[in-house]
Amino acid sequence: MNGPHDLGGQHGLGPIAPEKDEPYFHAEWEKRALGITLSCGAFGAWTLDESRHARESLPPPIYLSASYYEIWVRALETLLKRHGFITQAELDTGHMLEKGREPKRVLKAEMAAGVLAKGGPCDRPVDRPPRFAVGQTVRTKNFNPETHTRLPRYARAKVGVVEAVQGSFVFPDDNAHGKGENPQWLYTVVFDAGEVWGEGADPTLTVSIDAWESYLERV
Amino acid sequence: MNGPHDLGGQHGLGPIAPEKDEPYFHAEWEKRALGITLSCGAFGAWTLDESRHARESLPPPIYLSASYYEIWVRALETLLKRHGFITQAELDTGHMLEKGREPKRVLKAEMAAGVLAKGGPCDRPVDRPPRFAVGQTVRTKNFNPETHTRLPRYARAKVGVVEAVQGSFVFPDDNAHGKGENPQWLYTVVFDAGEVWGEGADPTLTVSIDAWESYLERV
Amino acid sequence: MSEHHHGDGHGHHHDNHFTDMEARVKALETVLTEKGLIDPEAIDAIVETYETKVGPRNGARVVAKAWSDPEFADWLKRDATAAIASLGFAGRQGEHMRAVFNTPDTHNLVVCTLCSCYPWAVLGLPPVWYKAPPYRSRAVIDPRGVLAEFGLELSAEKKIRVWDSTAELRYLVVPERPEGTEGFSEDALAELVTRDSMIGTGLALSREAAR
Amino acid sequence: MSEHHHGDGHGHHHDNHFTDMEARVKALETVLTEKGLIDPEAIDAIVETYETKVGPRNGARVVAKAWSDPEFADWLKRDATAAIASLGFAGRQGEHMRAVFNTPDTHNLVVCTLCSCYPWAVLGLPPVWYKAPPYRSRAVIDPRGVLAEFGLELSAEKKIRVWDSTAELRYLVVPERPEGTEGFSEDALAELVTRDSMIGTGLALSREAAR
Repeated sequence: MNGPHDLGGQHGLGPIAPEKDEPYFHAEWEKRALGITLSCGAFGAWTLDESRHARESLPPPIYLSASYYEIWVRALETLLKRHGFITQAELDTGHMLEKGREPKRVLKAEMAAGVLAKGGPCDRPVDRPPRFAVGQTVRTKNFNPETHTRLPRYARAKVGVVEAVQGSFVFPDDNAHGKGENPQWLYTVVFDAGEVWGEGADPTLTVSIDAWESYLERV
Repeated sequence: MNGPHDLGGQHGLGPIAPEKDEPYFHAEWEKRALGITLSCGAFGAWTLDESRHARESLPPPIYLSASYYEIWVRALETLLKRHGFITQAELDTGHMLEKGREPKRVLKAEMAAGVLAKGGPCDRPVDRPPRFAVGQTVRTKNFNPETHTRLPRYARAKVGVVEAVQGSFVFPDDNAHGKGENPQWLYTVVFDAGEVWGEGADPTLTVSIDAWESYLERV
Repeated sequence: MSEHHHGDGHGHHHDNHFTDMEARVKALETVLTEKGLIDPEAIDAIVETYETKVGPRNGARVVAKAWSDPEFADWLKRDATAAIASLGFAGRQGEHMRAVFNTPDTHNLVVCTLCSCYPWAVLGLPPVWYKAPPYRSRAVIDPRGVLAEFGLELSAEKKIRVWDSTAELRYLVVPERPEGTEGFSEDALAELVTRDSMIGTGLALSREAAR
Repeated sequence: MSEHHHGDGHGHHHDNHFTDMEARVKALETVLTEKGLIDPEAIDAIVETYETKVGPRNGARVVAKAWSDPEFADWLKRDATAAIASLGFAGRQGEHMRAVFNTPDTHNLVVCTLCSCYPWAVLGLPPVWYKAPPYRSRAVIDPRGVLAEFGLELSAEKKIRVWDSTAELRYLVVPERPEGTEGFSEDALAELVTRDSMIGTGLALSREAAR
């Protein structure tokens, strides 16, 4: 989707303002937000791609003014409601009102270290060879789906070069919407800034994205 | 600039929700906002292009959540301060604290009808012929300036057809920044939706923009 | 905080915000008045102009005349600014007019994706939705979805032409003349011409609907 | 309301907002706990992991070893996931690692324009600015302007390569080894490796700066 998250090349968003000796958390609730988000992810009820889509689907003024932990919390509420674990009435009252769905797994303290250490690899074998080779010139596709995609708007319909074939991975555009993992080959594609940004681009700059095979076409 | 105003093709902004029998104004302050904005425009201290740039330069979360009259008011405050007519301290206290700059013209009640009826034409003669002709295929340029432009992001680096030569007009990309009117020929350029939006575009749709000559290049 | 859509600028969840804006605009007007930079009566005059004189009835007169008078329609097609001015409609946000005509093949729709350009001289002040992000974002990519929100379903074969007002040209859609209106006076025809039909988010009223 | 930048999520103007979020998260945690869906002690364990165990010192060990051991550097270049795992660093947001090496010719910079992808396993939790709109919007179009905000001015001839983390690969920048560090132990070298130098918004510390 062309949502508020697709920020590459946008102007007017203010200074970066890095904070000296920044702490990991700026408030206690941020710690809880991290832990709750990871705990609920362990239910196995939704994919990382679905949760990314829930975040980018927040109203743009909220997405663009919220801290990332707030984005997480708001999107998590959406996911928990969508999948039947909680209701809005429960959030409003701050207490359980009904039983709700049972998850496959509840993350207990003794499991936490193991789950974090394991992570969630998303490389998957595919039974066809890569369509593109290192060094090949390709064009990214032009499309503007309302659904989830990982091809940023600035990198659509642009000509670049395949720099690496990175393996085959779950395809987020499908997986975010419950259409299966449908793995594809993934390529690092590098663009000259002039191709991406046109007149006035930094001549010393190249930008790469990691692009699934179906994002690319032969030139 | 690639600001929050450049909305063509963005998703996730909600329903349009047209209001039945919508009044011209939803609050008294909107009436004052209209009249104050037009009155201050009559100072002749800034151009329409500069005021558009002041609006699109508002912080994106504010731009995307404010009503248009609020956008006007916030941008007007910026313009009045930038041009020395008022200070932030005056806005904070709600009263005059110092003299400030004198405008060329103050709009009096008896002048209002005449000024509104006259408007502000911005066609200007140029001493060279149009570079492009009706029916000619052109490509819009790719550029991403931080400054004002009227070439929307969705219509950059796209191939279209010149449908009309509309005359020669003040060039907003310069005029917004005090660089002069530098008029150019203006063309209506029409694009197939497939060119603009790619896969999944409505096959019955064409979209046109009005493009200044320097936005266009021969194909 | 509600997840309610925030792009429209009206509705109950904005009440507090409207109070803030009331104070903000009051402060601005006071400062400017104390400095002699604005004339509050000029503001009244401006508001009165757009509340009572300049509105979509102007555009409806233009359309009704174009329906009734082929020479005027031809003039409107060739030089809309002059043709419209001949009816007494001109001025701010109508300095450079273009009229685009719906046909059995093609439906026209006008938007300003970059700001809020609108033909004030013939349509008056734009409605909130015209200036708000949802319409501006979607009209150029999903006009059928937009029209559906206005209750307008075009046939799948109908071509749609969207005009993005990126320059100082202001577009007026001339809707198709409803069937069965032969012999209608210009006044009667003008009654069929809605504001939305001149933006392209509607059609002219049928002779039945107008009654 | 202030025109202050709103994208960072910290600072005094957010105090009220932080109070709202405190209540919101408390409600969420209470509901989930009452339902038995979360274990508050698991949350404590997760927080403790990222406050004390998984942070940029992990990445610094990787870089220091790559500087010291050409075979490890070569392995890191070929198969970063395995090379990094050999040092005991793996897991969430580090499942698929790539290491990119700064050279005299080229400076690397990592961003995630679409969300907040970051190599947790080697750098820990990302700083606020990495996840916020200003950095995400500008890194790909104006990296020199971004670096200037971090106090880093690269020569005009230096090539800049920006890696936008659009997939599940997580990038670790291996900065250039500072001059005059021959014979430094891995521990001493690791002290020179800052978090920002592994994102690309900084360089490794000079031997003088580190003292």
